Amino acid sequence: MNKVMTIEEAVGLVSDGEIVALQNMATQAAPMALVRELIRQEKRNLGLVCLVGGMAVDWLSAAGVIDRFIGAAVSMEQFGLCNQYRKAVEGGRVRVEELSETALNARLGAGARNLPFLPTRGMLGSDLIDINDNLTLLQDPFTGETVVACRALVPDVAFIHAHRADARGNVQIEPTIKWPDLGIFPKASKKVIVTAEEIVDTEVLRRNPDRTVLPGFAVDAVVEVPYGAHPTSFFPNYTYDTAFHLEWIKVARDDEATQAFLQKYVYEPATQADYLAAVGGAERILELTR
Amino acid sequence: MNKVMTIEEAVGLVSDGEIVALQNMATQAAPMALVRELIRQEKRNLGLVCLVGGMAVDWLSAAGVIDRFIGAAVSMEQFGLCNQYRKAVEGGRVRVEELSETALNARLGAGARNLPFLPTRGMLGSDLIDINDNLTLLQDPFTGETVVACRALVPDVAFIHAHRADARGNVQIEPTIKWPDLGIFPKASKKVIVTAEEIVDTEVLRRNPDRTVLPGFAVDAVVEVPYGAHPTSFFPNYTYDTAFHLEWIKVARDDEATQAFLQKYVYEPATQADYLAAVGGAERILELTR
Amino acid sequence: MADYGEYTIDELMCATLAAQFKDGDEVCNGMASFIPVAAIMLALRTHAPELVWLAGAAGVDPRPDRVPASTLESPLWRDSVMYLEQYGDFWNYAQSGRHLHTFCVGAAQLDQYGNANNSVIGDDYHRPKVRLPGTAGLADMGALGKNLLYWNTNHNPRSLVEKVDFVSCPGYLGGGDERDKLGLTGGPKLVVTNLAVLDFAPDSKRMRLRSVHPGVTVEQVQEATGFELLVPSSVEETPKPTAEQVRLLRDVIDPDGMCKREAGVK
Amino acid sequence: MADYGEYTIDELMCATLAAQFKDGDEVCNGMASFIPVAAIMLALRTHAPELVWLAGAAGVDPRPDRVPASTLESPLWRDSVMYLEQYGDFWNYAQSGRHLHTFCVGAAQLDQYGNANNSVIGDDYHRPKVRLPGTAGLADMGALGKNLLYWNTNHNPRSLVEKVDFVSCPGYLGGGDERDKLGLTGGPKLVVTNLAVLDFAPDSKRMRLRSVHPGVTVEQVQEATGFELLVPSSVEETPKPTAEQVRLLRDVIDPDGMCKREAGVK
Repeated sequence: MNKVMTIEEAVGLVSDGEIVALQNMATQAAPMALVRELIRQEKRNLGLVCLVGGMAVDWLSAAGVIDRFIGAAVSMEQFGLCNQYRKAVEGGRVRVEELSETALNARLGAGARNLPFLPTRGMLGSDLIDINDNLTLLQDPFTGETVVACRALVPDVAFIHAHRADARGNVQIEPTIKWPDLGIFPKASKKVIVTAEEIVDTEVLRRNPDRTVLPGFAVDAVVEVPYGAHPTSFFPNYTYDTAFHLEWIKVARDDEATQAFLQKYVYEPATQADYLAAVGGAERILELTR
Repeated sequence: MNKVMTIEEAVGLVSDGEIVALQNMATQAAPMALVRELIRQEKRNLGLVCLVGGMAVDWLSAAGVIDRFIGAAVSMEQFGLCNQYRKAVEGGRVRVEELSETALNARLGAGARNLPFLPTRGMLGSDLIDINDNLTLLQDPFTGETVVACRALVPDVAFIHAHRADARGNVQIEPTIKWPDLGIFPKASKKVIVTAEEIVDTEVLRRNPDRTVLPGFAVDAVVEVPYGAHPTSFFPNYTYDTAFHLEWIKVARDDEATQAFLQKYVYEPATQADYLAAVGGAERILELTR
Repeated sequence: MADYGEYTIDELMCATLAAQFKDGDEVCNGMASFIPVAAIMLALRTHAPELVWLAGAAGVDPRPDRVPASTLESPLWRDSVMYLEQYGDFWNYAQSGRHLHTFCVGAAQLDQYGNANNSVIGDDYHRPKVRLPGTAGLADMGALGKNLLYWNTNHNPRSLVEKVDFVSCPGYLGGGDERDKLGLTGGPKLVVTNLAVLDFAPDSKRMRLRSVHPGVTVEQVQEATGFELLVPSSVEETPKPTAEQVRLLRDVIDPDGMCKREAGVK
Repeated sequence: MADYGEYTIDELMCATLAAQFKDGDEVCNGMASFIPVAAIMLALRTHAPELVWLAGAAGVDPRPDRVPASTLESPLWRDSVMYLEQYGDFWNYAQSGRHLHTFCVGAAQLDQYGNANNSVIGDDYHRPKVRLPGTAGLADMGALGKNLLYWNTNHNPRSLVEKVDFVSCPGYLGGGDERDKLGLTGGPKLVVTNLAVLDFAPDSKRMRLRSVHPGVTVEQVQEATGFELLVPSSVEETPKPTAEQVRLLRDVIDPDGMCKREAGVK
């Protein structure tokens, strides 16, 4: 089954109100082309699941796409906090379900394995349990010890960016550091949408089956998007765009400047080529791939 | 820290009565040199954990090393049942805790993560739950659904065979099919003993960090044992020894023949070289590596 | 020229199982499962080219050149597009509820309500008359909403019994809605033996004759079964494998005759 | 020739943290953790060559040529001997109870009983005055029996508070045996700031001054703290970094001055 789609078609699989599990870290490996398309299609009331969210969370907050965040942290690391996200939370427009990393893993692990809950010993003693209906204390039936039961979370769709995929949805990554979300986000989600730096023939994947991280049967859409993680890093192909992050950090303090930024980089560029031209074209790309 | 030991020293870390988690499948990837050393050192009352056990279970039963088996199945696949194990169970000398694969994974997953239990939906409706004190029905605190709580299992030691390791205990496997036990046995166990086809300099491992499956800090002993999985297969290096399996199947029907077999292949060969000579030397090895 | 109009029982069983796989289904095989493996390879070459095969629960979409000497060893997963790890990959997908809905399974004993036993023969679990291999993944598959296709190359009153000595894998338990009451979905759908194809009656969940293989009578099937079968007023004949299916099985898929050996065809 | 007898506050903090790592310990760093990363790199080059470093919880035993611009991006895990996956590898090892006993952590607010807040400033969690980054792995580390080493480059009454607005990570809760009663082991052991080193009194679990940095008085520390510190009768001076430590930090480990930037050293 051919799962290759345009990015418009792939993001068209997402409905308002759904929960999107987004691969990303502070400045790493975010499927930013899919994030921009969510904004362009004016999705509303989405929930967003991240282990650690970066610029994507800021953009989706600024554009009014998300109304809830489920995850462990939001930050752009050395570039600072995500101010549009902060403002949205402080203004009550985005509600936060803050989970420790083991608790998020437990909620998603239960979702992946069709279990109603999984336990963790994390978070005991914190204030995070009482305020969260998806967590409850439970006595171990064998020893009576207390654990935190974490209710299964099944996101409607996972967004993944990868190095290569074939048309059937088999997905490979290069032998580099493992993106933290890849181990559980796609397994827990009902649908999986993948952007890949390149779409290749299945024969290419068969040469290195150990590098395949998602089987085609568990993937619903594949879109070829070179530099699809820009401005986040995607090693070994390219690093994060420092100048672009600094530009965003600056404009994100001001709502008007923020909307102008989104206009320039998200709404106006009709294609990935247009977007790459807007962020500096070949010259910028060469800098990031050095 | 240098973790390289002789096989005598490594198996000396195991005490009578302990639980050994043994990597193996019907005819795959068993650390057979460690198994032979357990027999040579006349260990007693060991518990054995396998997902699917093969010839090793038969030998350890015949030699009186184990008195309990925890796992999902025992078979030598196309070569037939493990008759010495069968006889030991039928005679009450080996007690079986039979678990479905998800239940074994849950018990070991809980052990690995220091959780008192993990749930599964597997096994519901079977007779396996009532007869097992390590399993109990539990109501999900959110929905009231019934799951099977599986008590944490922490084996005392895991036995692993791998393609290469360094002296610090970092362990690599070649990009081949993933041995089913590698994902959880060593993580759940208190100690990890690894035999490797070769011990290499750490620099060799750094060239392909994606092939490293166990970090040195989680490994206690490393022993270099070429062909250490014979007569089971260890791809891509060598296949299973069909003639040797057929020989065992034949002798295992008879207790006297069994003891003579163990004498010849286990007790007498003092070194791995002696063992390889006993099973047919270079000629046999070349056949298996074709 | 070979006559592909003649067929052997393993070929009929392969063709019957293959017909159960729909294009796009995800299927996997366990160890010592030559007939299911050949059935998968046959379906891939005929009506289900997009069948997703998780060979030995480990290699995705492999291309072995033939049925190998083991269905859980290396030649099986040649040219795989991915290697699945059992703990983190295979059992996640198998448990998800979204994947792997159909399993071909074997059992030492299967009873009139489709309960299966691969654990022990005898009354005392801890001192059995015969220790069988063990439940492996069967106790999971029977509880996780899967459709189970049982296959049995030796249809006789010891393998098809009124009541299993031990339930390694729940079928319909005592029949009727007993399985439903436990909240279990899926369950045994079909039993393909060397004599007949059987299924389960919708209400009572008792095993029911669906078709007899060419040359086999209803009486012969009943005689070889350890309990009274439900027999509909008209019992069809199991379709023979086509000449093309026989050619593929004999010349391409299983030239070494692993399935014949498994089925006891000399 | 450079004078390595002079040192900056980041260098003192690095040396102080480095001294907490014993040879053979397993340690990891999180994001934006330049001082802990430099401390690990310093320990590896001095007293703890067998320290096991899980860089960014992802790369095992890496050899970055210097402290990079990010402590959670690629140059950090150069030459790693293994790549850890967070779900299946890192958190398994971190939860096991057998590994990773010590963590360097930062917090927006830390209170007199070592409770930490990285979640919200303000009374209403869902309409906070300030939304902080979030607990990340901190709520786990605080509950999983780890020894926590807090570091703080800006010791002031807003970061060291009497009571945190929200407990993102349990310290000793209300003090005394409150933590023990929950069955929690480990907990905050040390707080290394730009002014002093602090620990927790054995019985009350209140934060206690352990040493003041050279040139800092006890009064200055108390004034910069949002609650009353326990002050022993004699307070030692924090050892200065040695000339060799300063040389290593300045010329080898952090030539780009990432730690200085983090500590606000111009």
